[in-house]
Amino acid sequence: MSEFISKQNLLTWLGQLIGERNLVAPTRVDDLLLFRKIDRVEDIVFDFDNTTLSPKEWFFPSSETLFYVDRKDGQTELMPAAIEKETAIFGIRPCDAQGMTMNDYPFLEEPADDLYRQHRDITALIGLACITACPECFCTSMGGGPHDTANVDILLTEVTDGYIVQVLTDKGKALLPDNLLATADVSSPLAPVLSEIPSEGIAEKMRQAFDEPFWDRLADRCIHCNICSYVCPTCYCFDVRDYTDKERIERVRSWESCQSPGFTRIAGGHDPRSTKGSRLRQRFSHKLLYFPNQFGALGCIGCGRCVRACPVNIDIREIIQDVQQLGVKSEA
Amino acid sequence: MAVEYQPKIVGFLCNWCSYAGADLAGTSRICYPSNIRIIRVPCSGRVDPLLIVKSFQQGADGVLIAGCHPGDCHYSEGNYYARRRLALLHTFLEYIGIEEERFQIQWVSASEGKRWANVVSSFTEGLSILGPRETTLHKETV
Amino acid sequence: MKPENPLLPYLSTLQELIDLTPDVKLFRLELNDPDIRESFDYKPGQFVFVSAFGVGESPFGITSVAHRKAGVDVAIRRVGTVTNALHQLEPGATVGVRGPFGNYFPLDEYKGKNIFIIGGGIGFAPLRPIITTILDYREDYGDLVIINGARSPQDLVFAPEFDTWAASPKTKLELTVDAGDEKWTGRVALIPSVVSELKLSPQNAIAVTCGPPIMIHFTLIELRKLGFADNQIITTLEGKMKCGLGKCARCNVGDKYVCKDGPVFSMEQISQLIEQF
Amino acid sequence: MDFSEEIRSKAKELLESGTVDCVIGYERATDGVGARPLFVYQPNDIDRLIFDQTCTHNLTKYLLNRKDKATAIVVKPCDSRAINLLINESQIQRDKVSIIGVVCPGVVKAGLDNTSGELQDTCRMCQQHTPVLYDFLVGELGLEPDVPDTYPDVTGMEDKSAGERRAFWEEQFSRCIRCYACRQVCPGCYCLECFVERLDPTWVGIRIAPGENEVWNTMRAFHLAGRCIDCNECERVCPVNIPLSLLNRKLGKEVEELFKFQAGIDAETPMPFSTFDKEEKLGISE
Repeated sequence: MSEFISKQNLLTWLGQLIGERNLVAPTRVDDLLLFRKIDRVEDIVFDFDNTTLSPKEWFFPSSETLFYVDRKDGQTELMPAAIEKETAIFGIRPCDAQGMTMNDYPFLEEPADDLYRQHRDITALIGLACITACPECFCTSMGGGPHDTANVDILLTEVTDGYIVQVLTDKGKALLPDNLLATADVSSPLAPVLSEIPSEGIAEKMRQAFDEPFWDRLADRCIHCNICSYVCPTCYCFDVRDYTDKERIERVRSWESCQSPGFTRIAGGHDPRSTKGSRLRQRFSHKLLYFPNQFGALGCIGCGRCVRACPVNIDIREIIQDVQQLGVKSEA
Repeated sequence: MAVEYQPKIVGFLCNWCSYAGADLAGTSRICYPSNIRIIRVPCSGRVDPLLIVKSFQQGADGVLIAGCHPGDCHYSEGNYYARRRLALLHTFLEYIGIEEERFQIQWVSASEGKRWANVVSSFTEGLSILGPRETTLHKETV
Repeated sequence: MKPENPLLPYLSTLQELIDLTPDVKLFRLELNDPDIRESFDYKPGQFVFVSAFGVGESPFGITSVAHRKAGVDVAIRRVGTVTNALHQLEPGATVGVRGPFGNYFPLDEYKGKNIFIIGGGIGFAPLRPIITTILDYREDYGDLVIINGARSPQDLVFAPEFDTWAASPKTKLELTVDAGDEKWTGRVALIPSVVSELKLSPQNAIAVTCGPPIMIHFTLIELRKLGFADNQIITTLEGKMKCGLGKCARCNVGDKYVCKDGPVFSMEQISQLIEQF
Repeated sequence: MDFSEEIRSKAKELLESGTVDCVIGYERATDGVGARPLFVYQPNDIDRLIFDQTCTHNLTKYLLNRKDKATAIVVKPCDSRAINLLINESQIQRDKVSIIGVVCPGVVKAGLDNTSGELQDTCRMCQQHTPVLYDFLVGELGLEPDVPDTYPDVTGMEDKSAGERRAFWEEQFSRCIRCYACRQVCPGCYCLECFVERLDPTWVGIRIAPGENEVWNTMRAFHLAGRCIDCNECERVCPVNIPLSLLNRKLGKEVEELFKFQAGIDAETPMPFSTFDKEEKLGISE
């Protein structure tokens, strides 16, 4: 027996959520599918593979004010930015939820990033288990799975006429009224089977491959745009700069990418990562070598967005395979 | 009572002709609307389209570029280059929805104080009729 | 009270502004809040971010020592937008200070040892706290050799203190410039060649170096030639950084962050880094 | 259409004779359907080369990374115009490049295979099926397309009111995530320091927000006025599907009308903004 919510009750519940907090869910914007604040339940898309951009912008916005500086009568005052009201994200996939947990490692490591922590605290995750998968999905190779319950507050799995409900945390319990639930004798559908990527032992292989010309050859093709970093749920680099408008000053942080040319250029002009190959290697080393060294987990969750969005088919799955092979070749 | 709408105009004036023309209007005590904020540039050819796009982004209701009449450029050719660039920019701005009335290119010589006053007067009047820019963009400054 | 948000600076007042060279000024800063000021502790080698509000903030090595309880000093060279804006400030101006960040020179471990301080240009600034500390507790340390180099005589930082340093017991000050001028009677040589010429002895010694990457590179070569082991050579690294907390993910060299794991590294640690700095 | 064999034999000849040390072409992408750029340095990689109607990338951008090196490159007609542009603007040297031109009936939409025949929108408006310059031609010289209306998309936009256009573009620009892929992929974008990244003065703030996005998108397009060769790469790579070609093509259309100029048709005609005609009025009264 499983807890069950009918499609009708789900809509009722989501409607209630809109009234009491921000509800963020996948919705169509032209031909894109994006997590947006929802005003009407009808705008929510339930049947999808995954969104064009990851939900990370709801925790780590593409741009956000850190604080304001007010100057009045020669007095300067700092005013930290305030965070909006409570939020529930509906429709997050298990892989993306895992991505948010990955971001917790750097952002919540003490001293924690205050704004990120606030976003995290006020946001509940209502996950949707994957019934189908994209050709680019490989979450099962990165420690996750299409029905993974580990990183969400509630997980819904679609079955005939409704969803199996798994309430996983207190946050989730507080969100979902019991009267909308029923018990039903339904079993969870099988998770889609994904192709396996040989991620086992990749960190050590990345270390061995560090000085290989492989990276320069890969960088031949790379155009060094920031797409991969910006669609990625676990890329978290940022830039910080001030804005001035007459008396009002604010400090803003925005997404930034290790692929952009001036990313590591220091005052005076020295750039330790001036070659294209070294920049490309940085992205994959960070995910597959440095992140595991620092936090004990791979920094990629296999959502496949970068694979889909890369204009020149730089494919992390292929890179993992190739790097594993590079190791084999050099041992031979 | 609502305050009467006053369009904000940014003017880029070439140092040699139009700025002197505007100066003449002043010394001749010719009255014209004070809606324009004048920025003196060495030549109309110096006006990077970026300055104009940036002016609109920061909330200008209209942008006016004024330079020497063709043939009279202090640097011989600057305004010929400007003419090409700005004529194209004019069409382009209109295409992205900045009404054509909001952007003007005028040739005003150092002796044309009266003409300068007329240019600003009619530009301001046109913008007043057009009303504020309809935009959802936040006005953000750097 | 410490602000909860580590990205929020402490409001501070620029007490004094001293010209060190034509493009380097010493900023003497005091934190505005008396409680924070009291508890604000830092060690030689650590750095702070200084904000010019409206322009931005940049990291600078602290050049003062906490035990003298005279605020926070940073030496800032005018090279970019933030440093330009800071240079234009007048005493009394309000700036932001965030920090202190990073690790520090383990001076306790240097006690009883001979210390060689080798700094080039503005890179000399973060080494000054070591000198001040040694001179304030002179008996705790062995010989001190200071090599301060710059492009030209007027670019040598901390000139007003040279006499004090040179007059201290067991202390030698070596100044060198890449190119002299009509008044310069001192050394005209690159820092690595001064290191080699002085034949610094690795016996019971620590060499600390900071400066432009190319200077550090060749200084290390000379020190190794003189027999210094990698754990006797200490340097501080630079990296573009935005947070100081290992979060903005910019200043990494391999899996180490200059801001968090550094900026002080021994040559032994550096040689284990996977990436070139 | 499949010219893979012809491309391979030409690449083999050029590499083995030492004429070039790299051939930039296409290989099959990891989805098994599309294409991706390939750099061939060794003869044993030649068999990876393909050319069919999935080969959408404009490879000429890569020539900017190989200015001093003898390089062979596979180009479609639109791509070939970029080579003229880069020679005209003194960015590359003609004698360093061996151009393998391909007669192109158009490329298929993303995700479709070579046999689908469903062309990208931009290819349906294309005027040119034969490269404008080449050293070697693959495919038969044949009839050029007869497209009666070159700019149906642009005139469609022009017919809207200013208010409608404003609303449309603001909505489009608001989606921009400022990944700069449009710039990175464009052969005409080669400034050492892009205005968007300048700090002093800061023209565009780092905030990824509508105002900044509008300055970026407007100026990106305008910097390509009279220079865009209409390969549609910017629009293809945009991860949030902003119709960037609709901006570039408007400028292309106006430049044609005002200055009788088309970018990259040859490498000699002065660029429209580097010259002028004293007598032209361009709609500005005197």
